[in-house]
Amino acid sequence: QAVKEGGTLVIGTGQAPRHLNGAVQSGIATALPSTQIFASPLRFDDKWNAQPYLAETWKLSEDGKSLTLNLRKNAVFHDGQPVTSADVAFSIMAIKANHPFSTMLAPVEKVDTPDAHTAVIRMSTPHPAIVLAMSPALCPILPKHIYGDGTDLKNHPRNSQNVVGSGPFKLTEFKPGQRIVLEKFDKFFLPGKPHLDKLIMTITPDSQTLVLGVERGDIQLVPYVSNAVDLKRMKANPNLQITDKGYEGIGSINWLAFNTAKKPLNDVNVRKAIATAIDKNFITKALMGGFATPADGPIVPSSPFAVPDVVKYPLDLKKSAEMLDAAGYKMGDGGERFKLTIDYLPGSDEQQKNVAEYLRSQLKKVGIAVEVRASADFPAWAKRIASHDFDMTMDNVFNWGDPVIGVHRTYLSTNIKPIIWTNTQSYSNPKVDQLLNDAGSIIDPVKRKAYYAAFEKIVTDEVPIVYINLTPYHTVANKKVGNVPQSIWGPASPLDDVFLK
Amino acid sequence: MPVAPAPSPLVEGARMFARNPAAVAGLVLLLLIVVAAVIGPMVFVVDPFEIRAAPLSPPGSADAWLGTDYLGRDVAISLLYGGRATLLVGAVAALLSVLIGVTLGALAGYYGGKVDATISRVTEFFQVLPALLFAMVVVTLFSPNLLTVTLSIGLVSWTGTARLARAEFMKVRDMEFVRAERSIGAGDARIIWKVILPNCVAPLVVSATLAIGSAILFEAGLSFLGLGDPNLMSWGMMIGSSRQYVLSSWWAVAIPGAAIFMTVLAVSLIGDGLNDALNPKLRER
Amino acid sequence: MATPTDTAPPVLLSVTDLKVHFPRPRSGLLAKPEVVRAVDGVSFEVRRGTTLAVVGESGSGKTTTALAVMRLAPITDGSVRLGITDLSLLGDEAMRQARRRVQMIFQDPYSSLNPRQRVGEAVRAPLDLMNIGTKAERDARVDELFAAVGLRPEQQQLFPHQFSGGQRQRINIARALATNPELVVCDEPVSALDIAIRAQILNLLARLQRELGLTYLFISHDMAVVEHICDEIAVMYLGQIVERAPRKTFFARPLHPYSAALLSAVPTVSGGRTRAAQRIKLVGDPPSPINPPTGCRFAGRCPVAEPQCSQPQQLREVQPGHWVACHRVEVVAGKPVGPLQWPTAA
Amino acid sequence: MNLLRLLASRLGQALLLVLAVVVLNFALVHSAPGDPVETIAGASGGMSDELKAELRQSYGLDKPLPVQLGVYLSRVARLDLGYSYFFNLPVVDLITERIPATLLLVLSSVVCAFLLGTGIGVLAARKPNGLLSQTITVLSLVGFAAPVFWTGIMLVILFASVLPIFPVSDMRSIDGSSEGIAGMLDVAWHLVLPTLTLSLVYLAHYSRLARASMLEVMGSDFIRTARAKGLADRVVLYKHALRNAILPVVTVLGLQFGNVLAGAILVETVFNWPGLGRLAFESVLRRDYPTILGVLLLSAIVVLVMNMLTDLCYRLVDPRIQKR
Amino acid sequence: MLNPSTLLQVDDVRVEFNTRRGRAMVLNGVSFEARAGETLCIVGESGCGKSMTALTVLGLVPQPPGRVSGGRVLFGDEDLLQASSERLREVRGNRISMIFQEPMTSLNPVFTVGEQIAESLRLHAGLDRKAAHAQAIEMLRQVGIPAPERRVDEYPHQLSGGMRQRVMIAMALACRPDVLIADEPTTALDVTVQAQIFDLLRDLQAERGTAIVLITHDMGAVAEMADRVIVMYAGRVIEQGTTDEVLRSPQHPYTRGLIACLPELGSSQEGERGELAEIAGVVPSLWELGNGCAFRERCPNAHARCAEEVPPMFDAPLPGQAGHAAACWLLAEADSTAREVAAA
Ligand SMILES: Nc1ncnc2c1ncn2[C@@H]1O[C@H](COP(=O)(O)OP(=O)(O)OP(=O)(O)O)[C@@H](O)[C@H]1O
Ligand SMILES: Nc1ncnc2c1ncn2[C@@H]1O[C@H](COP(=O)(O)OP(=O)(O)OP(=O)(O)O)[C@@H](O)[C@H]1O
Ligand SMILES: [Mg+2]
Ligand SMILES: [Mg+2]
Repeated sequence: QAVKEGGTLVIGTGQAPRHLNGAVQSGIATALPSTQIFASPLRFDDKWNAQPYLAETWKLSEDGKSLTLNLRKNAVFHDGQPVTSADVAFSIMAIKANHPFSTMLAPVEKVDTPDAHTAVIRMSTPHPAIVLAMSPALCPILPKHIYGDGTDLKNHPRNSQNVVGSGPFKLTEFKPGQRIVLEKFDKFFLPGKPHLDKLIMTITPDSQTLVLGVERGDIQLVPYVSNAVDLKRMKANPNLQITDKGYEGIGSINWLAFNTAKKPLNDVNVRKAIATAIDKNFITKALMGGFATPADGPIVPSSPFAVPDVVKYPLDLKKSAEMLDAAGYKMGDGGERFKLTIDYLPGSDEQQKNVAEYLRSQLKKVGIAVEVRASADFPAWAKRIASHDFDMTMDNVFNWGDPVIGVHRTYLSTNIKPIIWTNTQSYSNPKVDQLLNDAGSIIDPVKRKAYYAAFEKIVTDEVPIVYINLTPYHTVANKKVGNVPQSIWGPASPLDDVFLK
Repeated sequence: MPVAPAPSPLVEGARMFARNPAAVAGLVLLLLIVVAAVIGPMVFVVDPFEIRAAPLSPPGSADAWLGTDYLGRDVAISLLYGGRATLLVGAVAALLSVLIGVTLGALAGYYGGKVDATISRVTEFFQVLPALLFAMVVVTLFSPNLLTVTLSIGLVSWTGTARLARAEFMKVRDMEFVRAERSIGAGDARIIWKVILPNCVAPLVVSATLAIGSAILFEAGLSFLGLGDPNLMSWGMMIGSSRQYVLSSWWAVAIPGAAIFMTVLAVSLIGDGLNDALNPKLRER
Repeated sequence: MATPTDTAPPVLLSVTDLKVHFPRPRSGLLAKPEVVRAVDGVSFEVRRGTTLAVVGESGSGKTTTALAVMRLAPITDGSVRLGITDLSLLGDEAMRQARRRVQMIFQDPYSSLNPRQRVGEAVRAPLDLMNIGTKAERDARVDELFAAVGLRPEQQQLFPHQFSGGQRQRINIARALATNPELVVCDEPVSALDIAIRAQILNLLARLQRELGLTYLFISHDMAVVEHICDEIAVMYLGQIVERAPRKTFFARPLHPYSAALLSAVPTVSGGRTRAAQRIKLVGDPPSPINPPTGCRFAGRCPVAEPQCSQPQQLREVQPGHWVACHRVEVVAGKPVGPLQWPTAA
Repeated sequence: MNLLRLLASRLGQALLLVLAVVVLNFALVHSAPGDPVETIAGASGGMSDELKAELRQSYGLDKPLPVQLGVYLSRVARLDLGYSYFFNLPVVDLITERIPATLLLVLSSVVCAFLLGTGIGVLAARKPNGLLSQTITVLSLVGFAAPVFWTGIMLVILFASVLPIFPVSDMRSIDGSSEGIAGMLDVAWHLVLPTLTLSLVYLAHYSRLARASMLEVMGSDFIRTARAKGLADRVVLYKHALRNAILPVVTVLGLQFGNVLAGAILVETVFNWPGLGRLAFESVLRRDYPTILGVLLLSAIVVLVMNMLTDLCYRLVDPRIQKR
Repeated sequence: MLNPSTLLQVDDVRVEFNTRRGRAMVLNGVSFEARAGETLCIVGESGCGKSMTALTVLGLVPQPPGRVSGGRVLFGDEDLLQASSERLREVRGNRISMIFQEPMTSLNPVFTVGEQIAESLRLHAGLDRKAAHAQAIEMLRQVGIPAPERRVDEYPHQLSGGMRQRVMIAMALACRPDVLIADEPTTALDVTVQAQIFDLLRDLQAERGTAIVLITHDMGAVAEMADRVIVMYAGRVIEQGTTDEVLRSPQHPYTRGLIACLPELGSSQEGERGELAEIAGVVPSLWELGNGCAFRERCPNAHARCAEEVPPMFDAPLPGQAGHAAACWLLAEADSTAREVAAA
């Protein structure tokens, strides 16, 4: 199909980015615009293969402790300054210092710049995730002459105003919480790209508005749609195309986490009994309209490290009840064994609240009285979880490509911290710590996979977390949109290939 | 001259009220709603949050005659249970706002001068704050539950009543029978509560009735924004949570909305009726 | 009777240099405060068993004087003595006790009764509030009062709106008499009533005074009514008394120009057009009590004003019991002569 | 001269009120459980303790409360409302950017409601027992009883799918970079439904009030005087009665401005209108304290200004007021 | 009976009010005439229908609940009750104008007094804005308001009660009406101001020959102002005649009682103070008038016939009092005896 040049693509999103600098801010809200504005050393195709981007070639040393990037000579920032290895070095060290994913570049010690177009990343230990960490969403290259002025990078005024990168689009307008307008950067280093003249990201917290906008054709592309009702509706629309490709990278799992430090959830048999009482099929089919698929392990199936051989808990209420009896929690008066609370991340009802409520009615069947504790807003929830003041909580956590970045944090006993999205389950198993640390310090993917297989077996057996389902993220696009992003990072990667028919 | 049996003003008012078909209709409607909200949950002892049928079944389905919402919760059952919370919050918040309003208004109107100036400033202050926004802040800051929601509604909506009470008290305060009462040695408390208040009761009752309507709307607004008590089914919450799916299930929004509408309408009709019935000017006709 | 002789009854109420000033709410933070001098230095005495009438134009401070006597308006300065008690000095509780000795009848029969209170209750309330007698005694007293003012006992159960204006005024009177007061302050008790009813109430008041030995401070702007009922009269103008005299003396020959003008302005059935043609013509309206002139307050409208009238005028006794605040009143051969003579044909 | 002095004193009072609003809100926000740093930490996917402490320090949240208040007040006095925790942009900028949208919505609704409401009310008062009058009584009850957000949603349903002639979201077309007349028309087009929704409530209110007030005025002595002069009914109605009848409506208008602003939050949420209400709502959810405080402060100021304006209007309509 | 100078003749006018309590007969056949240059006074107790009579003449009875159910109001030879509303408006404020009781509330608070006077001048005299304004100043001067050039632009609240009533008079007289109806124009005012207003009315009448219908309940005012009087009771005229006739030799027991119960000025000079005469009882409710004389319950001389039939007007049995008549059955006997005497 012939690529057509020009046109304005309107992207609808429900999440408002704080600012546009992905080097200091994680999350898909920022990644979406940030990856358009900033280029990164590498990018990925839809099969986890690294591709040249700012770096024409790259090389990971045999010992896995250094990565050499050979940069393009023709790359310039939006303000006309050339992109040099100094910028790369500055950016990588800035990300190490400021990005919330502390494990991502933890082993990086320094970045050598033998010449203007060569950057060598030096690490203390072999770091398997280093190549993936060069992705657009994780490693935006910032112009040192702008961001290196000594101002605290997290609060840098240029994070939201007059943002300068070297990506395919440059910023023309950023109305916080409303819209972001990007224009084609005509000196973009990849010849002939991007195809679009203009990108508009319109931010509307109301999903109904997005749906309407897409249906009317005002909006041509909506990423990260997970709501079954909306998906069903849009799927039926002949003018729209819908795909679930492009979300392998972030690898989002919707799960039920236990506070294993608290009675009775410190008893693995209780946790197993609860897992046995949950009907994942009902959740994915009935609650999520069949768009979601059940999740069984800590690593998403689309990841190269996923293994199918994990401990599973098929629904069996009778068995569950027997397990609880065996664990010493006999049915008391009024058919109640004990009480638990469940929290959930506010904001995405279908994935979180509904499941929590389902669990309440489901667990009642085996004699567990569950109180759903709602949090008015994210901070309220975050506070409860971070301070480990919960029994169970629904949560939604991303793999972020490599397990080192997104998986380890949840299970390492060294990561039991008063911070959300750490090991707030207080799960502690020296064996697991060992396995993860080993897997995180070697490069060989085959060996790593073996370590992870063992790890997965253990954690699914000890159930600090019941994996419920994979978040059914979809990209909805108008049929007029060509080359809907399908790489592992999906929409959180440069849209320089996208065009309008 | 034969002496007519003394009809108390209350009886007279009731008679006037009964003669107003719209008001009576409102009363009947409200009674029906209240009875449904009180008795309903006693008859159908279920969990309103429970998923009972396929999500998004339209009204008239076999399992759920008012349909189900996006989760498969029965709209009819939610409606029954939701009425409780909505009416409760409405009534208590209105009571609270009337209590605050009447007390402050009475003191300001009766004492005048510095007391009045101070209370008027406070009233003005609360008037200047956008009520809903302020309530939103209070509710989020102190976690949304029945108590905070009710308190915050009461706290932000008393100013109207206070102004009314103040004006009425000022009017009545200068009437000669109040002076007469003082001339026979009555104290301030007696004059305020036993003499003036009964004479301002008509407009205050009307305003209290309307306050219930406003409080219900207010609660609905907060719930709609997701700031109601999430563990309590209420009409506003039904609307708020189903809003995302309104294009696929209009009934899950339209029906609770209609319930709110009917309730507030009933309350306003009653308020209107009371206004006519308690207004001596109209009664003479 | 009105001349102070040894046989004259003792003074019951004595008001000395009474002032009642109302601060007006400031129109803004920066505006200077204004004061309404509603009553500005008023002195008079009422003897036991007699009636002192206070007349004057609307806004001249009659009601305020009455209220001050009742301690219902704040007394800025001066004293109000009832017998030997100085009411202006009493504390709250003592005042409550003293209230049984002074009672008031209000002007508007429609607004002076609590519409939500049965009239029997209204009459009983003073007894209840001041803890007078036992319950049975109170009931009996209410019955007695109803009979005294010419109402039937079963009417106690009715609400005020079921009565006519005259009947309501009777109820007001009954309430005022409940505690057996010595002094009854009547603030225009008949001006809201129709002529036919007015006579009933005036007769009732006169009868009660005769029978109970009441003392009245009777406020009115109707000269004919005043002449009918009073023993002494005081004429107020803009917060001050301009003339005070026994009834007969005053109506025979008012001395102050304002009194004369006031009297001449009253239309009478017998006087008809002739009287109208002879009246003293005044121009203009009374000035505001907010910033009254320093001198004679009537000077602005007085037909016989002269430059000296801008000096403050003292109320002086020009003949026994006859006081007037006009320097132009002269005493000729022991007889006072006012600057304005009216009626020309006495 | 009198007017000037009055204005000055009103201004003084208003300043005091604003100060009170600032202090109360500040105290309220800071007495609540929950920490903005937690939010930022959460939104950025977790954060170490040191980072949080650093952040607290950089926002001055580590200082004692009175110091924070003092700092805040002195900054407010310099029109500096601090930085939004969430967007990390000056709150003043965030707010000023949203003001026009909200003012547009609120003013257009109030003006519509006021003009239409009084118009209808007056028509109804001409025949207090006529059909129109009865209809208005009913309609005003309906308008009062229908939750504003519900009306909005119903309109969205209607105009989104059944009758797609008006846009149901946002203030401008998404790709509409159109300027000038076309841009204004675009905005006007988007304004229709939100205005309709918001004004319905107040329309109900004002028409009812206007009708009642008109009926009352029509029974007053001076109307009889005007009639006795031989004036035509039209003149009596529109010249003599209306000017007097409009006074209570104007009073209520001024008093209710806070409510209108609150109503705007709901309507802005329903119609995704990029105004202050939405900003407020989102800031509340994000615990973006500086922004919340800023919006509250600004709303208070807007309400005060509107009160003063209505007061001024009142003065224009009612000559008696000048005396006080 | 029709006098050549008669301007306005009210003939057997009936007004009823339909209220929840039932039908109230507010006016039960009221007749009188107003003559050029003459003052007619209407007296009676509160609620007897004085104001309603005035409003009926101008077609201003509030409808509903009121209804004019019969009679004629002849202005010239035109029946105003039958006239179109356009015609009525031409007459109102122009040929017949009216002053109301409450000067405080009868002026529109939001317009300057000048505007309120000028308005009728523009309407009826066809003056333009400037001329009307000038004429308004002139009118204010004529009613004795000092500094009319300044006052003309003031608002009612800036004027005292007396001044407002003067403005009302200026407004009413602006178009030089043939008939001026003044409904208790001075009850709200002080006597000294009342005297000024009466003087003003008299002067203006003398100057213009206007017919004045003065409604009052003050007998003194009647004596001072009226040429002729009608006395009303419960919606009916019960006595009429010249002022002298009615005041000196009242024929109806009610009129007699009314005059007797007045405290009169000068009583102090006449020795001991006596009791005032009283009229017992109260005015009957207009809803329960029934048949018969409305005054019978309070009448000292009532007899059987009074309860059965409404008495018509009988001429007073006094020599030389042709127009003097009263509605009392007592007069019927006198009437018949007189006729018998005459016949004999
Ligand atoms: N509470 C008050 N505050 C301020 N001014 C007052 C107050 N009470 C009375 N006044 C003023 O004091 C003056 C005297 O009033 P007062 O009522 O005593 O007059 P009055 O002679 O009784 O008049 P009227 O004949 O109309 O009853 C008036 O100008 C009045 O406006
Ligand atoms: N709107 C109305 N509804 C019912 N009855 C009315 C209405 N208006 C007047 N009336 C009755 O009509 C009767 C005559 O009233 P009108 O005003 O003519 O009395 P009036 O003689 O002028 O009395 P006043 O001396 O008090 O002015 C009264 O008894 C009154 O009750
Ligand atoms: Mg008085
Ligand atoms: Mg009248």
